[in-house]
Amino acid sequence: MELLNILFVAPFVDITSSPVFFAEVVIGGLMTGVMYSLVALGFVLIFKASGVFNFAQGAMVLFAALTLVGLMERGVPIPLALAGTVLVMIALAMLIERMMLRHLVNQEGIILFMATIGLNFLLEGAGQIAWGSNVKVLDLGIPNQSFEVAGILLNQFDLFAAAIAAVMVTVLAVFFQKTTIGRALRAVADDHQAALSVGIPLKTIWVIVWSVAGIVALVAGIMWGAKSGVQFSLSLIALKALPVLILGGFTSVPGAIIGGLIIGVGEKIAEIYWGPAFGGAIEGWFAYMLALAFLMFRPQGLFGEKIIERV
Amino acid sequence: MFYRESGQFKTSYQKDQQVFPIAQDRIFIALLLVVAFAVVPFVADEYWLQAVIIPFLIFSLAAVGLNLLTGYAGQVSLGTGAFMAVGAYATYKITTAFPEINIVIVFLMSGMVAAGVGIVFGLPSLRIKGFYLAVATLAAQFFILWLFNKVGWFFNDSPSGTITAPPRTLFGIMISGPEATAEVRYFVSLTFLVVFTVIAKNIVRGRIGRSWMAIRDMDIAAEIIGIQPLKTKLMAFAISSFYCGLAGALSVFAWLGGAETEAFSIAISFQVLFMIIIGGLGSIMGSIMGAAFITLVPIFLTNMPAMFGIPMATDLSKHIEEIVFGGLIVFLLIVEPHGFARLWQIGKEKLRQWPFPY
Amino acid sequence: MAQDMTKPRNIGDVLLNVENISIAFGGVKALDGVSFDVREHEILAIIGPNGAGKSSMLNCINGFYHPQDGIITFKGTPRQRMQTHEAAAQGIARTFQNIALFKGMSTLDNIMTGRNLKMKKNLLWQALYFGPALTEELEHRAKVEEIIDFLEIEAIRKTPVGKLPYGLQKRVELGRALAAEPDLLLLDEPMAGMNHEEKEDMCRYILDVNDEFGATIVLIEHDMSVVMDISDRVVVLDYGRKIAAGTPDEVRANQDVIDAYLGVSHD
Amino acid sequence: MSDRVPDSGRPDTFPKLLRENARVRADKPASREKDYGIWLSWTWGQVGGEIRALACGLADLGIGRGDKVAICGDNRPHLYWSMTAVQALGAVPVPVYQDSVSDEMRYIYDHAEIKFAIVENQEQVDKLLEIKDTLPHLEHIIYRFPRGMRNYDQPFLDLYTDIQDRGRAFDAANPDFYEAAVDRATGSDIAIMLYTSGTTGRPKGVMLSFDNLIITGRNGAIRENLTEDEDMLAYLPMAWIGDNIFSVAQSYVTGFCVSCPESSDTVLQDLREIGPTYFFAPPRIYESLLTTVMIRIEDAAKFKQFLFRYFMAVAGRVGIDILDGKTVAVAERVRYWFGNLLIYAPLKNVLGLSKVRVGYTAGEAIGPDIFTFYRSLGLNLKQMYASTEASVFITIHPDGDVRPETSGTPAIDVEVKVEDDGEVMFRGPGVFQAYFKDEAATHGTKTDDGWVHTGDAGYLDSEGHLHIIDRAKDVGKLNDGTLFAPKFIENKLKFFPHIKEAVAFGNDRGYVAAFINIDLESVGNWAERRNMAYMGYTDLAGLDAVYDLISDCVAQVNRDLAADEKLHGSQIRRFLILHKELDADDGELTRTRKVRRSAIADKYTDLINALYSDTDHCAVEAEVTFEDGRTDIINADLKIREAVRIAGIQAEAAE
Amino acid sequence: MKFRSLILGALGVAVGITGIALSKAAYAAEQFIPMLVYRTGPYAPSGIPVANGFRDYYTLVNKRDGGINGVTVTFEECETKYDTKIGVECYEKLKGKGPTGASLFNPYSTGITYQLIPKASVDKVPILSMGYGRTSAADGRVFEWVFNFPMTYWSQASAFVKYVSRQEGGYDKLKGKNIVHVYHNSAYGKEANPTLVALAKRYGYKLTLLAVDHPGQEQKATWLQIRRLKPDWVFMSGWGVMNSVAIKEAAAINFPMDHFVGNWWSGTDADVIPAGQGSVGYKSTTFHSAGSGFPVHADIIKHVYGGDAAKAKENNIGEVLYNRGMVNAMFGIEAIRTAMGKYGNKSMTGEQVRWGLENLNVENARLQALGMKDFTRGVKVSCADHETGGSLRIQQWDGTKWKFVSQWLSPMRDIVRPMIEKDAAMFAKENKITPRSC
Repeated sequence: MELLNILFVAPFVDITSSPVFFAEVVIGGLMTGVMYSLVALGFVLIFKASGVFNFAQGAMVLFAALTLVGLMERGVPIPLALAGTVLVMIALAMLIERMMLRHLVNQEGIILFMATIGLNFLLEGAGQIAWGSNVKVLDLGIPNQSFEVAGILLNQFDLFAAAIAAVMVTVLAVFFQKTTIGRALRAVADDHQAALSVGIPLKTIWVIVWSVAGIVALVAGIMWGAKSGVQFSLSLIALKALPVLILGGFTSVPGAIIGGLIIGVGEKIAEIYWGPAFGGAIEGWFAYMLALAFLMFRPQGLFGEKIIERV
Repeated sequence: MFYRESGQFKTSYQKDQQVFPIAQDRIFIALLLVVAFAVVPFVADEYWLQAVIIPFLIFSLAAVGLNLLTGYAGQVSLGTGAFMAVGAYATYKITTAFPEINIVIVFLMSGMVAAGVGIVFGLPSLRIKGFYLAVATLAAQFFILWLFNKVGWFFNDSPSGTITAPPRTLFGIMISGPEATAEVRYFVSLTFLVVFTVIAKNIVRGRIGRSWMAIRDMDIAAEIIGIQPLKTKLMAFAISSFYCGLAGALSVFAWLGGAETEAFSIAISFQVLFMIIIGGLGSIMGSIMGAAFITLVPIFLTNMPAMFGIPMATDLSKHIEEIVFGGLIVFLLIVEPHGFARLWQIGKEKLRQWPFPY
Repeated sequence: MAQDMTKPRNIGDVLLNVENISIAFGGVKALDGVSFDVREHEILAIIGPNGAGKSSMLNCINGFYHPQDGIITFKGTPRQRMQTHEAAAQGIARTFQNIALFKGMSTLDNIMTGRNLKMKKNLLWQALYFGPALTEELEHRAKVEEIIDFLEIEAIRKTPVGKLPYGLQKRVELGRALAAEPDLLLLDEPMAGMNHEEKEDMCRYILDVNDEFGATIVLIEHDMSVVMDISDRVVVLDYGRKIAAGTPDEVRANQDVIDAYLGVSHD
Repeated sequence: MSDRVPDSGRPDTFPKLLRENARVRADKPASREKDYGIWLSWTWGQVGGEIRALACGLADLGIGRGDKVAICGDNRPHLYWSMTAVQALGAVPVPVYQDSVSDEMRYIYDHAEIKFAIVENQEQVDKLLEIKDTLPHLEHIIYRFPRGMRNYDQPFLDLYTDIQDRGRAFDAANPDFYEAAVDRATGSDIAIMLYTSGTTGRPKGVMLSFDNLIITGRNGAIRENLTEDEDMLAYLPMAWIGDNIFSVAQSYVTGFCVSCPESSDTVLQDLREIGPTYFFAPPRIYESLLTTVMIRIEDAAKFKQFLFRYFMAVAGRVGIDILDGKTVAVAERVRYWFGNLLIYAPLKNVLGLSKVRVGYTAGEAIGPDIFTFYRSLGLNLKQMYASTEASVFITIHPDGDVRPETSGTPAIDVEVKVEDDGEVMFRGPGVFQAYFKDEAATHGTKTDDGWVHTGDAGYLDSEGHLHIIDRAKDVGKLNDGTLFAPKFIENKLKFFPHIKEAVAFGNDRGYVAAFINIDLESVGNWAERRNMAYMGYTDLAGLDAVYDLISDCVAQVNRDLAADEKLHGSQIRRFLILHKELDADDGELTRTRKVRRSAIADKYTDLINALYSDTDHCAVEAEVTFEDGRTDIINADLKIREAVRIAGIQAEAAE
Repeated sequence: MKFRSLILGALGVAVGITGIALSKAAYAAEQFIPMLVYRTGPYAPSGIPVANGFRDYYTLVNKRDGGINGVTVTFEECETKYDTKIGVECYEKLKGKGPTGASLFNPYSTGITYQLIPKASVDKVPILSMGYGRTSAADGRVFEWVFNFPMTYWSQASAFVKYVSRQEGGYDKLKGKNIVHVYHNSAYGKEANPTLVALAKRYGYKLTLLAVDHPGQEQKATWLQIRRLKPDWVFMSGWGVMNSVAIKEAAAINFPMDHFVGNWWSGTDADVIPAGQGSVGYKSTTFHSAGSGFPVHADIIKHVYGGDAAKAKENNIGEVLYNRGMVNAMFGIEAIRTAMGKYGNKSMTGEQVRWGLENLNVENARLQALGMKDFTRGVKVSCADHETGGSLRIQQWDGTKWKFVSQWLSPMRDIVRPMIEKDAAMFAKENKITPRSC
């Protein structure tokens, strides 16, 4: 009885008793979700265009952020540092294509996945050699101020992050829908042959996709790095994106966004209202359980392409 | 080159279906076992046994287990760490609750517990496939570790939540706890590995292994010839988890001596997955070679600067190690995407055809 | 082959009865009230132009599709829904239009999987690979070797099937279906993509299977000329409906069939 | 030497030897056959039972003493058993080449008055059914494999195993029948009748007695120290005398096991698996093995090629001496040891020859290069001089004194002499009884005191080694009186891997000219390596580059001939490359793939005339058979080349 | 860029290595001290200053004093990445080095410490887990080879409660107060829980335990809960990135920073700097001073860095964790010195060092001699008590540096010690150890 109460009654009583706080929880969840989405986006881009589950996305986030902060520490002004980092990420994409992807064309997904694990080690090592392992401060000049609107506490930084994410998604959506390259990228996801007919070599497409993913990684790195300082732990945020991916589907940009928001809100609500019943810190597995529950109904993810079986 | 197969012919299916149909291979394996059992423990010092070889053996066992699931049955799992944890915590619970039960039996019982947990977390595999399933198994990974971290019953309410391997004996010899010598723990790990590798090989070359591979290669066709997908997949999850559970139990009792849940983190799940990919999916031998690569190469790389007397800052050498290791992985995959098992196979074929190229 | 044809077959009772089967996908009727029966030891061909619903029919028979309407009676037991593996357990085996072999496994292992249903030894024995499990394995290996011998694929016994040419893969697939010792063998375009010589070989195998294994065969073919020679009876489908049925000669003379084939291009 | 009677205690017929083997080595394997993926084995005990059952079944069917029973099919234990079963009944087995066309087959069945046929499969049955109506003697056909036979309901067709079942029942009813039948036969009875393919005329039925086969087999076994532990792969036609000695007589005499390959396509694979210790192959097999070795080595990595060349050079220097047990410098021995580790042993292993203790070759001359290649690897390869009429062995290379250019010394109990006209004659225990139904030919071949004409020209050297030059009747003279030995020249040409067949002309002509058949595999490979495009044999044969290639070979032959005192005048002046491969099906080769000179001369008169004119090309029309069975007439314009010739004395000076 | 740091790294080590090489030639006797460090991985920002503190102090001892009583200190770093398994490998690798094996291990990871505790007694190598590791190891009767002076987590927690009571104006004021413990969800983070729970019972404050999973980059739910709970005090047992994120989140919900107290692993420069101004007022416990204004620092700059203060700064001199590494190194060296007092001035074995640790008595006079007067407090170890009656202070971040804001606070031994003995007894029972009598 007691158990049923804390599982099925108390949380709802709790929610209804303080709707303002619940709104805060939801908003907090959305803010967190946006941050997850940023990371998940990078995975989706690469998976969509090259079928690679890029384990090194986390390392790319770290690498990009380290490069940016490293440049800034050496007195490079922010805009220049940003531009420089973007160039570095593009160079990295070219390097990855030339040294790795080109040699692994037509391999199975799991092999490519493994190769990105190698890449992950490489990037982690190289990033730290170049920029050191110490924590670095990334000050974007966005104040970490909070203010209340109708009793709901909002944080400037979080709002800023949400705005950035929204911009990113819009830009990417436009990029995919309106530009030739974008359309080619979508084509390549469906069929490599079709992509060739668009007239863009596969190799170029890979470079572009990895570059874009690198830039997305940079943005994610900036946002997360601003919160915690730029340090090795940034590479671990990739894990946070995984449930978002299964929920949203590996191939859907909107899926990554919606998935991120659902996971963000879901895990906050679970942790705050149900966490005490379980003894807390249930966020970690709850996100996965949530995603798993979704998968049971849609095995290809929320926005994934439907898997058709035939014989 | 060293193969003299001429005159080795099979007069029965039993001989034809041997694991090593070629006599030279049998001799090689026999020699390997002799070296492993009779030479290594007397040659290797404690550091090698304790820090290098025992973990290699234990990870080999886990990799064999995961390969059964992923390489043979085609179900990608990232829950290995959790299943190992189940084995470890189950062993701890059982042996502290019933100290009189022979520790080997406790190990096997813990494997069964892990198998049961594996079945539960294998259920989604009926609907979910590929990377989606891989990520879904992470739910097991996080949930199980959270459970072991959170619920005091699992670690006998020790304040820090760690479990410690109590001293246990087998045939009057201390095989776990601080008093157990590295040699004994090596023997225990090695014996488990050898026995269960043989068993794994037997399973995969029989009906069950074939139904796994059928499900892996084309699940619809498999079902149409009468293989029940759910039963087959769950069997794979169960057996795989049994192996992982056993490896987990050994890693606490024969290697680390104690552990907190962090010892079975997602990093371990990934690591074991790396082993089987690098080693070769769908190959028992490959699992062991992959485990060797992933556990031994970093240690080798770490010790390399010192070996050559090159002074190098600790962090720098670690970073270089990471770069080299990552580079090696990419390189190996480019050279042979199907891992060491395939390389081994090709190399063996070359030797068999020597001096001809084909 | 002529010799084979002259022999009257020992055709028995009705083995499979398909009654009024209908199935639709997203509003499109793939099968619309199709009925026919298959007798023991006969070779029944289902022919029709592309998209006539032939594969859907096979899929219904072996439980891969669940017809929305109609009853399938196999060995006297009527059923509406069943899982494919249950159909297999009842003695229905099949091959596929697009080869569905287990590409990572050898020819031998592929055919051995066909005998899975007949193998009973449990995990424990398997783990030991000893005693009953070993005996069982060897017994079935011997059976499979007979099939390998029958299909003349000795040379590729240990080759992974993914590396085999198309025609051989088709033969291995037939072998896998045969290994189950089915009462009813469904062949989905067994001769698709083959050259003339390969087609003749395949015809010979099909006749031999029917003859030596006593299996009842339902086969689908797109090209009617090939099957006319080897079938006892032919069912013709067009746009999901049965437009004719009977002996090859009857069907050949049927005006609807001629129209259907003339009216529909072979694409 | 038919008067040599074996020790009375010893079994003197195969059925009796079988009985002894089934008793003495009941559990030792006697027969093996690759089937259903494994080597099915039968012990002597089992074989005894199988044969007994079959014999009884045949008896029940009505086979009696003196009946002729045809046996036809690939090498299968069951067919070997049927020979012994037939012999047990006092009947005579007549093995027939399995690839005979129906015409050849009809002649033999008719001539030998075959009453029963035991054949392998549907294919053979079909062939017989086709001609059955013309064979009044043929009563019954027994087939081994039921595959595809389900709908054959002719009453005279029976399944082998059914006959055995019948035999078992018969045996149960008449338990003493079999033993009595076996006891009734003696060594002097006719054991087998073999039809020699013959390079000219119709085949002749050579009748051999048990004594012929058993004594010859035993003598051979004694000479080579054969034991019951040998392994032998029976892959040569059962209708050939060699197979009857190696796979039957010697197996029965010593008790070793005979293995039958899965099919004729898998012989090389099966050879590798079995790893025979006692091995016979005609030169062309050694040749083609060597050719594949060379081709495959060419594709190997540079390092392996280097190793191969280096160690083959070592082997060339000392390999044969080491094999013959001569003294060799320690350094060379060490090198040879490494060579053995790295190259020789693996090579032999891959070829399936690593366990060979005694390897024979015969039938025609083997290229000295090929011969020394194998011997230098440590393979104890020997030539012998053999004939059906001698039950194989006439001369054999003795251990430790192997000379490639000779055919060795006479076999045990065999006497050899050379007639004044140069023809080689022999006498011994294996000398045949007579030709079946051909008194005249028998007398023409065998003298009253047992000497047999071989029809070969040759001489014995001072150390008793026999040298064979050519068929006696083929040795001719050019118009200027120069000695012309066509086969000698052809063999020299054929020693080049690029040349598969050659036919030399010159008898009663002004000079020597030759037809050449290139080796499609070897030359094709050579061409591919040079990125030369060609479509099929005819196209390849016409390429100028190929002509250049062959021209070099011919020049080399001429160089060799120039060094010979007697033959330097018979150098090849003109040659052409034939547009098609010579084929037994077209009557250009015998079934044993010997050149049918006269048939070729008839068929290609135009070409021969062109060779002896001064034209440099010649149009030819020929029927070709494509793989799918269609035939077509192709027109080819063959080029004719002048060959480089070397003046005899200059050549000697140069060398 | 990469190249430059390569050279820098190589140079940095060359300093240490050449030092050893030279001294090897000069002195026969050596004392080997292994170093388990983590200069890479997620916890590198904490690991680097600790490792540098150790390294510089050992170097100082060699350069300034010519070793310990003439015996050169040799040391070798082994990178653990804060990974337990690699830590064990490092232990196995280093335990036998040097003429007499490893003197003592400073694992610098609670996880690794747990692994090493059972091994230490077998291998006869003492472990000094200064302010971390297994709390009950303070019971020297059971844990003969493990030392965790000057203070354990449990003592720390009790001292924190004592601090809160002082701030609130007495123990009686604790009743009804709301205290939250935000902890790293690991063995380490959970250590304080039993003490806080026990004290909650005694003083009647309301305790909420909030776990944060490794690595702790995302704590929104935790701080939303705190926002709702509006606790009077937040105590944090964090580590690595978790600390800076927590401080930032606390600032974001406008939590009063001076009521947010980190434990001594949650109060280093790397934790507060990323949060910028938001971290001003944040407090943490400590048992030594921050800053580089002590004579010993001057010695290090002089002897180790050749007077290059900037370079010393680059190597974290004066940072909280640097100083902790230094203090830790000092206690180790003094223990070896103590052992030499009994066994002579030569290389000490692990067993001898253990005796030295157990009989270690660093008094203020000695600290002054070492240039560490008022830098930390002395310790006096005994056979039964491996924790000693150490005490801690609270420091506060003012935006640029750490300042003490309390006097030395002693733990509530009356509560903590029985708990320690109980846990140790349980361990002894489980592992069949008969406690020594002291």
